[in-house]
Amino acid sequence: MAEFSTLEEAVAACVRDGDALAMEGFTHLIPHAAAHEVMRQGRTGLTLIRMTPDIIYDQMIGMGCASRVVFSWGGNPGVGSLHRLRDAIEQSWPNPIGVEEHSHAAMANAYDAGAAGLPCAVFRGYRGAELVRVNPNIKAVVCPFSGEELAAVPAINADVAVVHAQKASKKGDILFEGIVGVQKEAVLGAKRSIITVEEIVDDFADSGPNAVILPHWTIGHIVHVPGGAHPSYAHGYYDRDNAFYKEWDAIAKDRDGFRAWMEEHVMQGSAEDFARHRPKRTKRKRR
Amino acid sequence: MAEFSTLEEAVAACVRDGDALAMEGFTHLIPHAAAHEVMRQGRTGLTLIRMTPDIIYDQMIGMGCASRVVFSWGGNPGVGSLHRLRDAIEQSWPNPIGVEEHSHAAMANAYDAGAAGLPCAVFRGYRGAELVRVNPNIKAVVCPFSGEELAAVPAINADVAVVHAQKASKKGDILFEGIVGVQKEAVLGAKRSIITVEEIVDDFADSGPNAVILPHWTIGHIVHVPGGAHPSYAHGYYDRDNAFYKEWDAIAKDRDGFRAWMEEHVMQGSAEDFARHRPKRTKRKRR
Amino acid sequence: MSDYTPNEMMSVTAARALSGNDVCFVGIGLPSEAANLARLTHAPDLTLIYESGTLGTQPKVLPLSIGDGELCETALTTVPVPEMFRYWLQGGRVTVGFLGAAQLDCFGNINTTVIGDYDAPKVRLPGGGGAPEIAISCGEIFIVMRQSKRSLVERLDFVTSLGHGMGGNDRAERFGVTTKGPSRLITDLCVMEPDPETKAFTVTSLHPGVTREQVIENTGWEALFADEMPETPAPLAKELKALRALKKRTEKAHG
Amino acid sequence: MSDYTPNEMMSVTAARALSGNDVCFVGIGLPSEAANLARLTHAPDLTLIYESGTLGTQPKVLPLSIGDGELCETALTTVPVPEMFRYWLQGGRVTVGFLGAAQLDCFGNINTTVIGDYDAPKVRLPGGGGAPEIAISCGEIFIVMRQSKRSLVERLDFVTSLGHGMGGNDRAERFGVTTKGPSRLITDLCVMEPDPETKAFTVTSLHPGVTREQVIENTGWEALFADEMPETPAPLAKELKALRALKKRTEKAHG
Repeated sequence: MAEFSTLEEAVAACVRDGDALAMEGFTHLIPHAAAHEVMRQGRTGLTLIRMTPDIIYDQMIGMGCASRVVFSWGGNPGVGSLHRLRDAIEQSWPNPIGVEEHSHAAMANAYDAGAAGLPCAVFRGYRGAELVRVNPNIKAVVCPFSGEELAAVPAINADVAVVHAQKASKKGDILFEGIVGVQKEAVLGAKRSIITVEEIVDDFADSGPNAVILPHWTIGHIVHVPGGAHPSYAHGYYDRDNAFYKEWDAIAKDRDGFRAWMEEHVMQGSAEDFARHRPKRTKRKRR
Repeated sequence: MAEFSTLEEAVAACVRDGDALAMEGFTHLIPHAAAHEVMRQGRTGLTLIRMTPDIIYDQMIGMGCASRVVFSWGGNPGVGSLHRLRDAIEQSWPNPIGVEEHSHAAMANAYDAGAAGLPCAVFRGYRGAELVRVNPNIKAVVCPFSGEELAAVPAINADVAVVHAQKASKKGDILFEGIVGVQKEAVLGAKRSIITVEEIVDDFADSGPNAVILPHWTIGHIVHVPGGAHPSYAHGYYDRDNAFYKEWDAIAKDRDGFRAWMEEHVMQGSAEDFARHRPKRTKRKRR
Repeated sequence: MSDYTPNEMMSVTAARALSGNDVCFVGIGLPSEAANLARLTHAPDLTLIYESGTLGTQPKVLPLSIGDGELCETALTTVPVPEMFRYWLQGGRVTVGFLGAAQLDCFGNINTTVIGDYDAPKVRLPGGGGAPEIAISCGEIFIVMRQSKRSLVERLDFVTSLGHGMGGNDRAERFGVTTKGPSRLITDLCVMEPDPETKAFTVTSLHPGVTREQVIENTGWEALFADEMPETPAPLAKELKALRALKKRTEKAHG
Repeated sequence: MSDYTPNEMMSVTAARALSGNDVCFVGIGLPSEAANLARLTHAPDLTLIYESGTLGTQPKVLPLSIGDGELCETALTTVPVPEMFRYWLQGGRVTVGFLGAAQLDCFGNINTTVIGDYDAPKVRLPGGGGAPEIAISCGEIFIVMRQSKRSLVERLDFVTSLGHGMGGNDRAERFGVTTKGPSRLITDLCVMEPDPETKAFTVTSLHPGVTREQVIENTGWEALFADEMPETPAPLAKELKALRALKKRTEKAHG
């Protein structure tokens, strides 16, 4: 059942050393504020699950939170490398890191299977792709009707899912809008969940009947963190900070520069710092 | 690619004797006007696929259109039997009819698999259920990770899907709202499709970013038939005619009464007859 | 307050079985009546789900069908039917499945498919609908139905959905189903619960004025009775008032 | 009109490969630039799909990421990512997949995963993302990339996504993949198409001013040339104008 709390409380209650953690948001609604809090609380040994590790996991990996990463595309979109991810894989800095690598289709299906309570996802994929050779979590099943061999991967059921959403109702229901990614699936498939939101409203009366909503009884902790997705974005509230994504390339390039930046901007920071990334006047583009 | 046409043209172009036909709409948005036209054109030997045969297939079966029915719940909701379906199965009137019976979960998953281009659907179902004994299209696959045995059914890929929707844009995109059932899946999984709609609009500018929309390039024929779901309903346009559903019990009870009613109301009718079931003033309850 | 019918007694008793923390997957008819009565009386926070995709619905009148517009208009949100069965039912998020039955056996196995032989049925019933997976995926199952020798039978003509199978741990052992299964049967005469060992339905309370003999006469298997046999608490005036108002609104709405 | 760069030549040529009837699954970077240029010039009805779930999107500026808000705001509709990969890509609804590559071999197999050994890579590249299934599920695949001996290689370090496998009918015979696969490679020097028999990429047109020797020098496999060798039509003024305006708007938008 949904519980409203501070970000410190939510992370302390939900995220434990060694957990499998899925912090999702497909480019949109990435829960950066929550990730900062996980780093400030010094969690280690985490299995970090995310289709696109992006800056959020680049930071966590560089700060030594992760012992393993499960992903399907590990670049800085439109910019280049995730230097901290590369440094961990190529040079084991700051610690060696295990890799479980999939395709997007496999991870999207695996999240779907996790939400659906299935042990595995079955799809047409990986034909002629070499990941099959290096990832033992890619297997096959045969369709009992057509005889076609299909790919199978285990469902994703994280210990904790952390996502950012536009709205929580006072009852604790959550509304997502725009590029909704795999957030709903990540939350439904996880044992525990933290949702940071842009605002808390009375109800969702102005949304359509088929809006993407998670009922309060499927949610763990809810935290009000305006701007909490920055440098990602919240559709209807603020845009993606593409300039920062470009700047990140230089910030993350060398180890010392990265650590200094993190110390100043993250380790000494708080959830409230994110509010400044959100313009005072909410934009309400619908489409 | 979407083509606007009359209902006569659309049915003549798409529905052939012996086709597998999926006329979907889960209680809501059942394409009754289109079914009337199929009966007027005298199609026979059809495999009728629908989770809930409802009045629409009770009529078509009683008029001798069907040689087979694929379904998961064959009653008149809240009222009782579908007398024409029963008469066909129990007494072979007006002709013998083959039955492929599933659970709702199986059919919903099978439509999903059809839309997803998979040969079969895999789910946790049918445990201890006797349909497994009588339906050869229920098989099993084993999860290669957990060893769990899961149920498998063939994907549904109809020759023709026929559904009713609230809106088409002038470009031929289709918008569904409210109880959206399996219509999107039925259309995406079918070779051909006919969509009847309540209205044709310039665009869907007032809908949210995640509205249930089928793009024009996934659609076959579009026909403007106001009221075309009656006695089912179109959310935002008119309510379900529950009184008629109750009356249907008496109409369909005996063969002669049924045939007389059908002759008068369907065989001598036209698509335009449905407009009277739709109130002039559109109601726009959103939720 | 003795001015109530056996059907009202059944609905009120069934409603009381639900709590505000429950997430209930509701079948049409008696289950829908009981679940909505619970929501309108002691359990306003009860979450109701109908298989049409409506989550957290709060209808003002009882729906005639599983997909009346009223269900969608009063729901928190409405999801596609494949999602309903995959993420919500199969996903294990439903605490109570509320089912009716045409035929029921003493282990809570249900038939709503055929009377007679499947391939040449005497009576073709509507079929399973959502029941085969409701029966295995919900935390537990409540069954509500009128009692007679024709409905509570020694042997089903067809097993539409699994209860406790052949009894004991058959449900888990033979079918690998780990949910609790049928845990309560509420009829117009009594309440039955499965014996902890054998899983055979055992009468655990008799409705006011109902005798053991009446139950025996209206049970197709050999009726079992618990050692202690309390009387089922009679409906309260406010429960009857809410139930009757609900039914009146419903009749008016459906013409 | 010779006042254009090799990159502009590449983008315009890639754009021209798309028609208004195409449904194109667009990768970020060069494919996105080419696909949007097509939409802004000769193919206004071209349908663009990005894997973030945005269907029929019409961005005014090029997205930096695959999920910029601009893509959603200008889309016909936006679906969840599992639906995108299941109903839209795997469902076989995409006519053209537009991919880039770090390494490409002569049969159109692509590596975007690692340089060196997978377990101890010299360079860890971003990985496959959507490519392994784009490569097999789209009607055909266009590849756009700058040409060099380091990118067009004799042998891939890792096969991220399938092209024509070992050539010939290997794609269908060994992997059961019935879609057409890579049908066009557009570089800054030329256009290549697979030989109908061997499926090895063969130069079918040279960009204006480019020599065979330049192509040979910048190809890691033994370059093949078709019997007829037309010159790739040069960009039109209106194409260059649209491309430059698009890139200018984009730079301004992304700071």
